Amino acid sequence: MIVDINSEKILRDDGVNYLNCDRGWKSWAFTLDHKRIGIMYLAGILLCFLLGGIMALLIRAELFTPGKLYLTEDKYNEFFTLHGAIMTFLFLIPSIPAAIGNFVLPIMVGAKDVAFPRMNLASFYLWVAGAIFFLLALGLGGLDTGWTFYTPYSTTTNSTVIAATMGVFILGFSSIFTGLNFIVTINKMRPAGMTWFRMPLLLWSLYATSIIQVLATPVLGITMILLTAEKMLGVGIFDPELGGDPVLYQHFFWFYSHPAVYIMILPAMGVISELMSVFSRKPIFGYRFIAYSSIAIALLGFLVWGHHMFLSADSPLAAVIFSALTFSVSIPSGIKVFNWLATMYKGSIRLDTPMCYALSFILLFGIGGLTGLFLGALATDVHLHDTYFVVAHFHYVMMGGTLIAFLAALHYWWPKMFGKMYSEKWAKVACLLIFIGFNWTFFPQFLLGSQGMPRRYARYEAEFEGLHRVSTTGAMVLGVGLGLSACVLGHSLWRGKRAPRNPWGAATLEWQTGSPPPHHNFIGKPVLTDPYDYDDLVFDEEEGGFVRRRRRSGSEQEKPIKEPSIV
Amino acid sequence: MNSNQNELQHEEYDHHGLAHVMPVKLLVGVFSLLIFLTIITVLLAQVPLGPWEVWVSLGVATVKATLVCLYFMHLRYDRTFNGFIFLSSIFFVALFLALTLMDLNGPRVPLSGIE
Amino acid sequence: MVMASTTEEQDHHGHGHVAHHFDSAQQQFDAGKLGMWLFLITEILFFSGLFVAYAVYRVNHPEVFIDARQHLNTSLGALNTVVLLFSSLTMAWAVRAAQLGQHKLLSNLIILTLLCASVFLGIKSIEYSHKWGEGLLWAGAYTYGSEELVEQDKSAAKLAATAVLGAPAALIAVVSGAILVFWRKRLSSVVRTLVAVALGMGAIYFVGVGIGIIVEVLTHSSVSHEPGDHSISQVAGEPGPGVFFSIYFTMTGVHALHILIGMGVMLWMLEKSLRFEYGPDYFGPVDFVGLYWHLVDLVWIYLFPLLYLIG
Amino acid sequence: MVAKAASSKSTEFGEGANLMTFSIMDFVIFGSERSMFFPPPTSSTAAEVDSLFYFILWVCVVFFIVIVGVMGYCLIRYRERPGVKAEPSASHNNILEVTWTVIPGIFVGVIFYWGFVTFLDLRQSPDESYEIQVEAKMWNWSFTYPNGHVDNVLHVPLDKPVRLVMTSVDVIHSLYVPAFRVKMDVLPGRYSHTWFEANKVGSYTLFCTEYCGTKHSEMLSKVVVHPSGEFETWLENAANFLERMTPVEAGEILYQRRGCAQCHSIDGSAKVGPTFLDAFGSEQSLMDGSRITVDENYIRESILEPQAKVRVGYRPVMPTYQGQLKDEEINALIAYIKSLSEGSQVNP
Repeated sequence: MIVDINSEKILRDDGVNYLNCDRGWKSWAFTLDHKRIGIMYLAGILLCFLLGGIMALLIRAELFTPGKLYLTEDKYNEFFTLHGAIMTFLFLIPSIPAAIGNFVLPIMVGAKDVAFPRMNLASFYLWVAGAIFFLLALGLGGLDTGWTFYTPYSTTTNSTVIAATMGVFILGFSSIFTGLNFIVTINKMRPAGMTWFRMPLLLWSLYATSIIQVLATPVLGITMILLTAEKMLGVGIFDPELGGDPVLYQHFFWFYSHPAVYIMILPAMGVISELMSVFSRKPIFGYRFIAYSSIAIALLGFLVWGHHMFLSADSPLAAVIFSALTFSVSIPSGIKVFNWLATMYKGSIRLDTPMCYALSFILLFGIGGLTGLFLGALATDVHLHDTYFVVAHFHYVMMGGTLIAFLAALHYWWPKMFGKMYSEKWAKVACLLIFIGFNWTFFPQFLLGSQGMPRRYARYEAEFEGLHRVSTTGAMVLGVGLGLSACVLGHSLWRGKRAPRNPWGAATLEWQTGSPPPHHNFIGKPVLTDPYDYDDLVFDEEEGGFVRRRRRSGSEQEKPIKEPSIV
Repeated sequence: MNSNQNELQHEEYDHHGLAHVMPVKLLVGVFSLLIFLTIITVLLAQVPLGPWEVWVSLGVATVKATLVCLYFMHLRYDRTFNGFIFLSSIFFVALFLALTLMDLNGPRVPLSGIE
Repeated sequence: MVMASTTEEQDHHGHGHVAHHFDSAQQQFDAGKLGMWLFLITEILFFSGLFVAYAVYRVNHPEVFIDARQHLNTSLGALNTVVLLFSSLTMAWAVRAAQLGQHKLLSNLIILTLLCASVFLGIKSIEYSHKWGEGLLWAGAYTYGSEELVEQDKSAAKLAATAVLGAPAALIAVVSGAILVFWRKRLSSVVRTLVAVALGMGAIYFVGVGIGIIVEVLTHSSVSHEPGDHSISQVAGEPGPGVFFSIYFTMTGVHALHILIGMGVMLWMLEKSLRFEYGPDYFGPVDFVGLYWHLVDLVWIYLFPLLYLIG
Repeated sequence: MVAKAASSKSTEFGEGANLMTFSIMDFVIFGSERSMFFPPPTSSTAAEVDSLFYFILWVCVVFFIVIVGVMGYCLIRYRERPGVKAEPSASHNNILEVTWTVIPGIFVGVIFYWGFVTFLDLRQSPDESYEIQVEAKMWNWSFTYPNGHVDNVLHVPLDKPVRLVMTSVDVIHSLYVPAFRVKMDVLPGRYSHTWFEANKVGSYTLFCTEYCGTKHSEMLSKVVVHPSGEFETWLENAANFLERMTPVEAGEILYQRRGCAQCHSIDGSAKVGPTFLDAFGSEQSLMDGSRITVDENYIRESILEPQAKVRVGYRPVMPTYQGQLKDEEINALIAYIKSLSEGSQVNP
């Protein structure tokens, strides 16, 4: 190995990176740089998260009392509809893949960019267009169909369904473009040395996610087209009045929307796999099993959509088959959890903020996954279907899972994205608040559900008041926690101290380049190493972060070298 | 399936530059075969085959589709992975179709039959 | 637009046609090809929704399909199949021409493909306008068999529909014709050819319409129904022929839309090929557009028997 | 531990507190009559559903404790300490992988099988079931009994299997009786079925659980379980109320039973539809600008073809009652509405 002095100089002296390499709004609006697109995505989805979150708080506030507090029933229905639609289509689905993944994936495979940079930018602008349609739906009298747009209600209600369905259609393309880009990038742009089984597990999970995005999303597209045609022309395919079948719509919708749940959770699992290993200073346990389980979840995820219709159609046979398939998905998820725990064994566990989030992910996702068993089992589902039990379950999976993992990823790659360190102390406080507030909000909802409180109710029976109040109070705590973490991260942008290249001592490629990285990601070529081998990474005071030690045979004392170096 | 390895295997075979070149004879041959099959299906449609009709005409269609894929779309000479993802998409369509049908031929009643 | 993005950007400091983030032309070509195939499977799943809808209604109400099918004109369908297959041949040949750098041949083959597409749409328009006249429309607008439809306003309606559907083609033909007549001198040879091709497409669309009308007249007997037969009229709330025509129109409509998109992309490609941009070391776009075009053909290969033959 | 967090915090809320503290106790003694999870089981199938629920619950609790335990142990035992590096250990172990694939596999297998067997009981109604027709519309239920009596409350006999044949006239609804652990979607254009056998006299809430628009959360009704013997007599009286009562009384009952009350107030407050108070004889302007006086004919027409003459300021959302109300029933309603207007004397 030769240390490449020049590249080192460049990186030490001029602080040129993708953020400051060129200026002006044009350099962002027309950028083809995956990092900048990722950052724009990040800003966008955070705004949408804020919007959806505010709606959530308004909903919880209304539910503080059984009767009317301040929202009419129609307004309440619009709020929970848009809360669901915005959180699902504008936040959760693009959250980790499009924002974090876009930034990290090409650097992780040591590429200069994704395979199709223009398509990547197009994906972002399609996302913006979709968001605008949603805002239109919100502005033009509001949407009150529930995020599932079930027919025939959605075809009869005189609210702005068409704007929303068009928005969903466009967002579908945005999602497809991202997935397509990732598959091609991972397939064709890895450096020769990086075989499939030397990829970081995040890449495996993003690959699995992309498969779902490419295979399932088009069906959502045609569904939305048919729904629009239904509303505008009366193409009676879903409308019983014209001899159509509303349950067929549910099949179409869930053929996408159930796999979509895995679009949301798989990348989260990928992130956790990375963090558990890095912060335990241990190679990830059962690499192949975690990798395969990602693919297994992606494929099995296509077979279970029917469990949203256990009570819709009259065919018990179908229900039984779908129930069996549903349980089959729980196994690979379990495998992942156990492997993560095994990774901690005999490690040297450092509780930095990302790790705190990762651990709360395991707990919350654990609860979310386990409560799925109640809903997968036919007999109990009959009682729990469409009650608050379901609400609690999917919030534990989607929010306790995806959102928490998203926050973990954000705190983990934040120094890489912006070159700034945030305040560990306050970030941890926020993490704790979020964890407490989350359980405080959603655990009571399991009880509400099993006691028979139906979902999507603007008014409710007095008997449920106690638990609803507990839940609402928790929601406020949760809100405060999220607000705090936003402040912590925001504050770091101008007050935070300069981030080293490798603050966590991680071994994946993105930590070999500067924080923030240069325009073309690497100066010179990155050194391919085992993504989970931490032996040679030592903390370097002068650098303020970890650096790779040169491997030496024999007792000759070891001298740390700075990456990147050319092999 | 590291792409770099596959390239080498694909280099032999009458590759011209980046990909395989189809001889004109083959193209025209495939085309005339397709036309022939089209005529066959139209004729078969006149013959009453009862329940088999669907399967016969879909069968012929599948043969045509295969020809188009293998030759017009170069799948026969293309990277196996491309063919694989194409087939997998067919598999998922079949899945979609099968499970939906299984659930949806339950009993129906016209609205008029309610009172 | 998807096409545009699957063909890699010419990077300023990149060399020739290889974008800066690719190591080699081969890597770039393979990436593009894989991307295109992935896009094709999204197309397949997009159409799959319609096929599933078809299957569900066919299984649950075979009788409806058997009656309704009588109203589709098999000969027109078969004719269109042949046209489309031929356009696939020219497209596949075009790819070869690009690979071998036969620039003239390439441009001519693309033009031929475009003309076929135009004919296809012309013939389709006759099918549509016939259905329109008979009131054989999707469930919401299905009026077939109701007495107030008299023969002459039927034919009037058909004429009107034909005119409406043909208007865009006519407009294109007239405009491009005018441009050729008045600004001929000012146009570069490439643009001139493009405009000429547009004129040709506009014109040949009506050849398609003509053929369609002739076939329609000749085979009218094969459409076995006398006006006002109620065997297949719509009853509210019951799956009637309306649903069949809903499926017919969505399926063929979405397919026709793909043809239009394909034509647009091919014009863009023609412009490049007229500038001799494609050759042995760079023919990705031609190959990818070809794949797309063949997929549109594949869909039709299944639509034809499902809609026109079975029943 | 989460539940505790919630409960300790919940003390400032009266009901919340009791409920949650009870709950913590019950958490230890699952399945007691007063469970933190369920309303008391009051149907023949409910107990079975509950025991499956508790079985799954125990499985979850055990697995969760294992996860938390292992995590906690590692966090304490292997936390980062200066000078202590991660000890090298195997990075994979197939026996272990197989174990934690197979063991959960067995558990979910059992859960699936149990759920599936019980589900078949929930779906298969006994042949000798007493059949009641259910019709759902935005936003009320109507139950039609074998003798033609229509009611908006579901009355059922004790210890007798009751089969519901359900359909909807507009959008998808779903019938849910928590006390019976019974739920089934109610679809337009087709019939769906469910059944139950109530084994405890009383009155239980019935919900709509498929989102169906504005008043979805008010689309509630009751299930009244009559002691055996009393049901028939109730049905007898309920059916011939028209004969037994004055038109006004009968009209009031119809107003309650047939869902008028959902949208038309009798206290002058405007709901989805106009109020009945002082409606009769009043001058009203319609959507088309014309004005009419509310008289017998207008009321009758509005019941049979609601869309024909819609008053200004109201959406044309009322479903028709054509063929659902007998003439004498309509007359009774008219008489009732009359009685709600000052100075309008009721003619027999």
